[in-house]
Amino acid sequence: MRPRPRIDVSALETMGFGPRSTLWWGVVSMLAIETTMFALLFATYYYLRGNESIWPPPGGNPPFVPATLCLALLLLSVPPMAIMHRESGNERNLKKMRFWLVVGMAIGLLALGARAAEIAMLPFRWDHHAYGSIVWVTIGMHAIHLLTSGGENILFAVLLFKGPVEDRHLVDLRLNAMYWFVMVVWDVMVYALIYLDPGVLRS
Amino acid sequence: MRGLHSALDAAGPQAGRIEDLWWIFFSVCTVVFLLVLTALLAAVLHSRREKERHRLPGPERNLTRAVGGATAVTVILLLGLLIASVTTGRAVGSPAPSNSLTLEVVGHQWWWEIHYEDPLPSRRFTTANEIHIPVGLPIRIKTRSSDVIHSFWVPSLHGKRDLIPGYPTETWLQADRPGVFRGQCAEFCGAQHANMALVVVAEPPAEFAAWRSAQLQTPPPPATALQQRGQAVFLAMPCPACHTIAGTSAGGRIGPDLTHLASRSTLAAGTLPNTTGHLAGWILDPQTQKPGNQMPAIALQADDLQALLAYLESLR
Amino acid sequence: MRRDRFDQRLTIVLLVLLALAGCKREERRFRSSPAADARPGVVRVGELQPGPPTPGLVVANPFIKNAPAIADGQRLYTQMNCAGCHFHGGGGIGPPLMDDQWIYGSDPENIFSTIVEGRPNGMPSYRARLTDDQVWKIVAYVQSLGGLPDQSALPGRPDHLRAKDEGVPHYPTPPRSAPAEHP
Amino acid sequence: MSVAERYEPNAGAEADAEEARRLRETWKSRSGLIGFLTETNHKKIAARYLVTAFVFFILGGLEAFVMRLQLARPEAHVVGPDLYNQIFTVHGSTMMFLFGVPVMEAVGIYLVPLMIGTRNMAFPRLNAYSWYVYLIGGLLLYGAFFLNTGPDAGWFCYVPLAGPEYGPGKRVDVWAQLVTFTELAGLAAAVNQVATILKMRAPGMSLSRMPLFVWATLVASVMTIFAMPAVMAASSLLALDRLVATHFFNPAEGGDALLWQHLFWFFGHPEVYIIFIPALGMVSAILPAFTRRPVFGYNAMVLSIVATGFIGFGLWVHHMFATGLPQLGQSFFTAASMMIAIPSGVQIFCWLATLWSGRLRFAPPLLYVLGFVFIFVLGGLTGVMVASVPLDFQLHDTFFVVAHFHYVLIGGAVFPLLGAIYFWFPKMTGRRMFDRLGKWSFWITFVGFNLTFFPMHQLGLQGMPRRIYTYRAETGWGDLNLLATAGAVILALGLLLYLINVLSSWRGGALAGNDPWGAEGLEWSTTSPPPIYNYQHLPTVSGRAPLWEQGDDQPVVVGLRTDRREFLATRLIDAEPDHRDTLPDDAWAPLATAIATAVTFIGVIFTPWALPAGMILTTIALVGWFWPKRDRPRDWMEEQP
Repeated sequence: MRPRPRIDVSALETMGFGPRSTLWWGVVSMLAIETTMFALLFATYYYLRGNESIWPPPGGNPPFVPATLCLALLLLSVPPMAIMHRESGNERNLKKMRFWLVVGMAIGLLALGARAAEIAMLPFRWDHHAYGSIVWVTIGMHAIHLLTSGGENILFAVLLFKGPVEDRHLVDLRLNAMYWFVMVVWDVMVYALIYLDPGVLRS
Repeated sequence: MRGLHSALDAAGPQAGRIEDLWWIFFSVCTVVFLLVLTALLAAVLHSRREKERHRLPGPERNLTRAVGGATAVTVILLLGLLIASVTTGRAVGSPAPSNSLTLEVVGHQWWWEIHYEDPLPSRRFTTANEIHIPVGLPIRIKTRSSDVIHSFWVPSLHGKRDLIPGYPTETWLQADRPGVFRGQCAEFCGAQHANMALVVVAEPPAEFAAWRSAQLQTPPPPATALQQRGQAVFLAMPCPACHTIAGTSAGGRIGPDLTHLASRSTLAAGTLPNTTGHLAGWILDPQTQKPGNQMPAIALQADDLQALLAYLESLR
Repeated sequence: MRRDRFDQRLTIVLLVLLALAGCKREERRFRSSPAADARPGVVRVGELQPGPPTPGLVVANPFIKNAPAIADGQRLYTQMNCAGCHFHGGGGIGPPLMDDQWIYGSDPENIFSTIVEGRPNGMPSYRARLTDDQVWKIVAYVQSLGGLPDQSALPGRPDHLRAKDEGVPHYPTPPRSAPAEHP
Repeated sequence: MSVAERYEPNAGAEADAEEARRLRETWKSRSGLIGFLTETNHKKIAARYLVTAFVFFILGGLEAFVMRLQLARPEAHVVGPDLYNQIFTVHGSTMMFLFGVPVMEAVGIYLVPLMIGTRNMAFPRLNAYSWYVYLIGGLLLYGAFFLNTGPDAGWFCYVPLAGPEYGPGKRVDVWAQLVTFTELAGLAAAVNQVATILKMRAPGMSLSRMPLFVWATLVASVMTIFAMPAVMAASSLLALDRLVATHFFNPAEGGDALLWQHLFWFFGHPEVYIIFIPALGMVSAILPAFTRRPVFGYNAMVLSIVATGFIGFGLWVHHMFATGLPQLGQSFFTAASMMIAIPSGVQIFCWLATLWSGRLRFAPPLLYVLGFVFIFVLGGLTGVMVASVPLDFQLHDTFFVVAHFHYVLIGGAVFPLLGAIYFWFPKMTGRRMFDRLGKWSFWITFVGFNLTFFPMHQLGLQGMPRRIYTYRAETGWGDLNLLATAGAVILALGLLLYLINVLSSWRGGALAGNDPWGAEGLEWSTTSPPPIYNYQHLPTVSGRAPLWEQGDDQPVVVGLRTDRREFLATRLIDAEPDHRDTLPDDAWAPLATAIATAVTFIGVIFTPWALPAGMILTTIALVGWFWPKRDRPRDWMEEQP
């Protein structure tokens, strides 16, 4: 009988960046889940807000300064991470990647500190009123993500310096950068929600 | 479909509108169901039996037309049902007429507190688990809950309305014929959700007026010596902490108002018929009749119990 | 071989213990428990006494660590307006119930008789208003305020509760909840 | 890059045998207990998922049976209110969280890689993790239930009844964490499916050639990703309210009791579609083999599946009509709820057209499909009724609704599922089930089901509310309830026969061969049961019915390395070969991470400190999970100047 024709894929490369890789789709789905989570928290915030004439309730507003500082630092950390991302793509210049990753990582840790200060300075507790509850949960959830992706940055820095660095790790590295960018976007939203709330701005 | 509390045994305009809508939906859906079954049967019979191999059909215009047509019909039917539903919805959701009698229903675990409202404070009164309404008069019902979510539902008069803490709402209903209509809590509210019923007695205006004035009376002081002793027992026992009897020092607001206990047909929110025997059993051991309810068991001597029963049964 | 059987037995025993633990906390006791009907007679409220010390009567609270009973106690605490004087354990007109200072003793039977008999300077007697069963439930709740029973049996907060620590402004709340305490 | 297609002389039998041996070496899991605990092959994981789900199905069924016994007569004393409330809560939670969703995931996890012609799921370790987490969630619920700590506030756990004041003890906390566990597992599985379906299809299997079951799984997974966060948020907020005294649902401090219902039903309604969209996919996968033709109207089917997925998010408020929301909003949700009948209708019509123009073979799987059409259409019509606001005022929270959703979920999901198990049983075990027994069990199940649940429609109209542990004789509900209980006995008998059939044919069934039904799907081209690596040479596809359309000249894929777990990643739309990538080996990490997760979520019931502790544990486990393994030849760190 005539032999089955064969498609030989042995010549294909062993790595695909971005939407080409399965991992990218996994991470994007995870980010979609977390974004939905934040969206639901925001919906909850406005639902509770709709029930109240006084909002936020008397007794102090969330601390403006550390929150703004945190956001600023996060925004500042975007360019280094972006450069790192580009380098990991085409150039693959390990030295530059190390440098920019460390820079971004350092700024991120500062942002983490600012976030910690913000939480410490909240003038109300989660069990004072529903407003306190939702603010604590929203900020807390973002703090957890900041912690996680910051931690991943450290791990990848170690990896870049210690090696071995393989194709697959570059995919992971780029995806972690993407996680970082989205995490910054979340903070923009959280900031807008809690600190640009008309009630907060008025007082 | 007859029944103590059947949604298809409407006794008033609200339930009536819903029942009409039901029959519209019911007939349409039945026809659709039969059509689909016929199609299924036809398809099974039509399909050929012979053991052929599979085939890969080309374009199938007739089938496409059939499916498209069926879909179009579905859309039209749904549109019709939607219109019918929304129309009924508006009618049922209309605000209560101005001439209506207002009463407030408060849900408790697991009984109903009912306040008859009136501009004149002297004409307001409170009862429990039994609502009397005049036939032909719209009744405005304000609902609220004192603990968890309950749902006020008297199928023969109207659909249900949830009693949600922090969400006082109101609805209205009306009975067009006299009768006794049973209702029951329709939202799961804890251990005794099953035994949280109420009775609505629709009676001619004259009878209602009589009942109402009776409810407004403070009961006469106990006549016989036995009843007097019963009252003493009632006041000495923990009863007054939770129950009110007008004209006495008993002013508890935690349990049902007992001022006219004997005039009601049931005990413990429709759990038991209101007879001497059941009343005695209820007082001595409420947790067997209705496990988990908030009425504590009261230990009484036999003669004290007899006196107490005599007193309570005098509260008409 | 024997070891396996030993393990089996051990597992069974552990499971039973677990089950008991679970039951004790979760059991819904609808009938009044016999122990709860034992009203302590003479209850010592102080240490001072002539002669050699004699052991006081000790009655264990049948409802300690029983979550539903504590919840009932909490409800009765509100219904009997204990909060009117003691607030939510913080004290105010009446002495606080959260701390470890007990004028008339902190043992269950002391609290029990305090509720039943009443005390001078304002604590009324609830003898005629509550059954013993109910009093024991309140005792269980009051003890829980002092953190006496297993915390895992406690509700996080009642729905009408104001904030845990005080001095912060609140929304206007329904009348049934008491004003906040100011330390 | 473009791929050279070339004809070459057949490599020869012994070369093929050698290749197969090497593949087995690379893909086989370790032996013994270690092998069991480090397993990551999708077929093994799916088998565990299936068994676990059906065990929970049996438990949930037993609970249902106790409830039927209790309700058979008025004022019966089989169980008391406290136990009854636990039982119906655990029954609901089991069927929704521990059976309905997981069992559909299980079938998907088993079939999707076979149907799209690849070797394993995209994230094998995540796959194992989700099973562990799901199992732990189930054990938590039943462990608690047997310790008299079973949740007792209903599977919907409405606050304030489920709140800290009216839900004392740990019962509701257990429920909240059960939800967290199962949703975590569900989300993990969904992410896995999305990546697998989008990137690992056989060359030539463009989106327009994807089997309908794969489409259904994809849509259900995407729905999961956007629906399940809602219930995770809800259950977390509830746990916070109960454990650290937040005020989300406490009206006195600005909280809101209705917020819970919005969050819960925003998940709760899509949940139903997440359960039965895969079931509809199963129907579409079963039909061709027994009508000997592809399903009519592929495009229409795909469109309606996708449409259902979208509309499914627009209906949640129809669970809340009785709360007295504004008129206009209600009308909108009525419209949406009725609109969703259209895509379902289209699919029904397409199946009818398929039957009409097919050549039927009355094997049990087809019987289950026909039974499904009967029951599901009836359930759908009662669904249109409860979607109407005024009717819902009467029907909501009555036995009418109980009847409705059992018709939809058992008719719409369980019947296709039983048919699907029957259909793919030969592929999974290599043996066929016994057809005579299969037909008996189908008819008994079908009769028993309708006998059990049809009377409930009338009970609801006669005013019998849901979730009552007893009722008075004078209500006149006794006889119909007795009838329903009798039906339940028959239903149980039918399902028992099915179980017997599975177990006996597992050992003694006739050998099946690759394609016992003469079906068209790719999965039937490999051996039954499939080798651990699924296909020695990854297949390629040139149509929607590969085995019917493709001849011997259909190319296969060669050139994947056999010394490590390499797979072929293809392009999103047209599934052209894109690059080779490598799957991780079996590992302890999933188990370790699952245990860390369990410590966290069960611990927080008793102390908030479990949260940081658990987070640290989880971090450690995750580091182990992603620890770089030096098995790649190319480490270009050295290549740097």
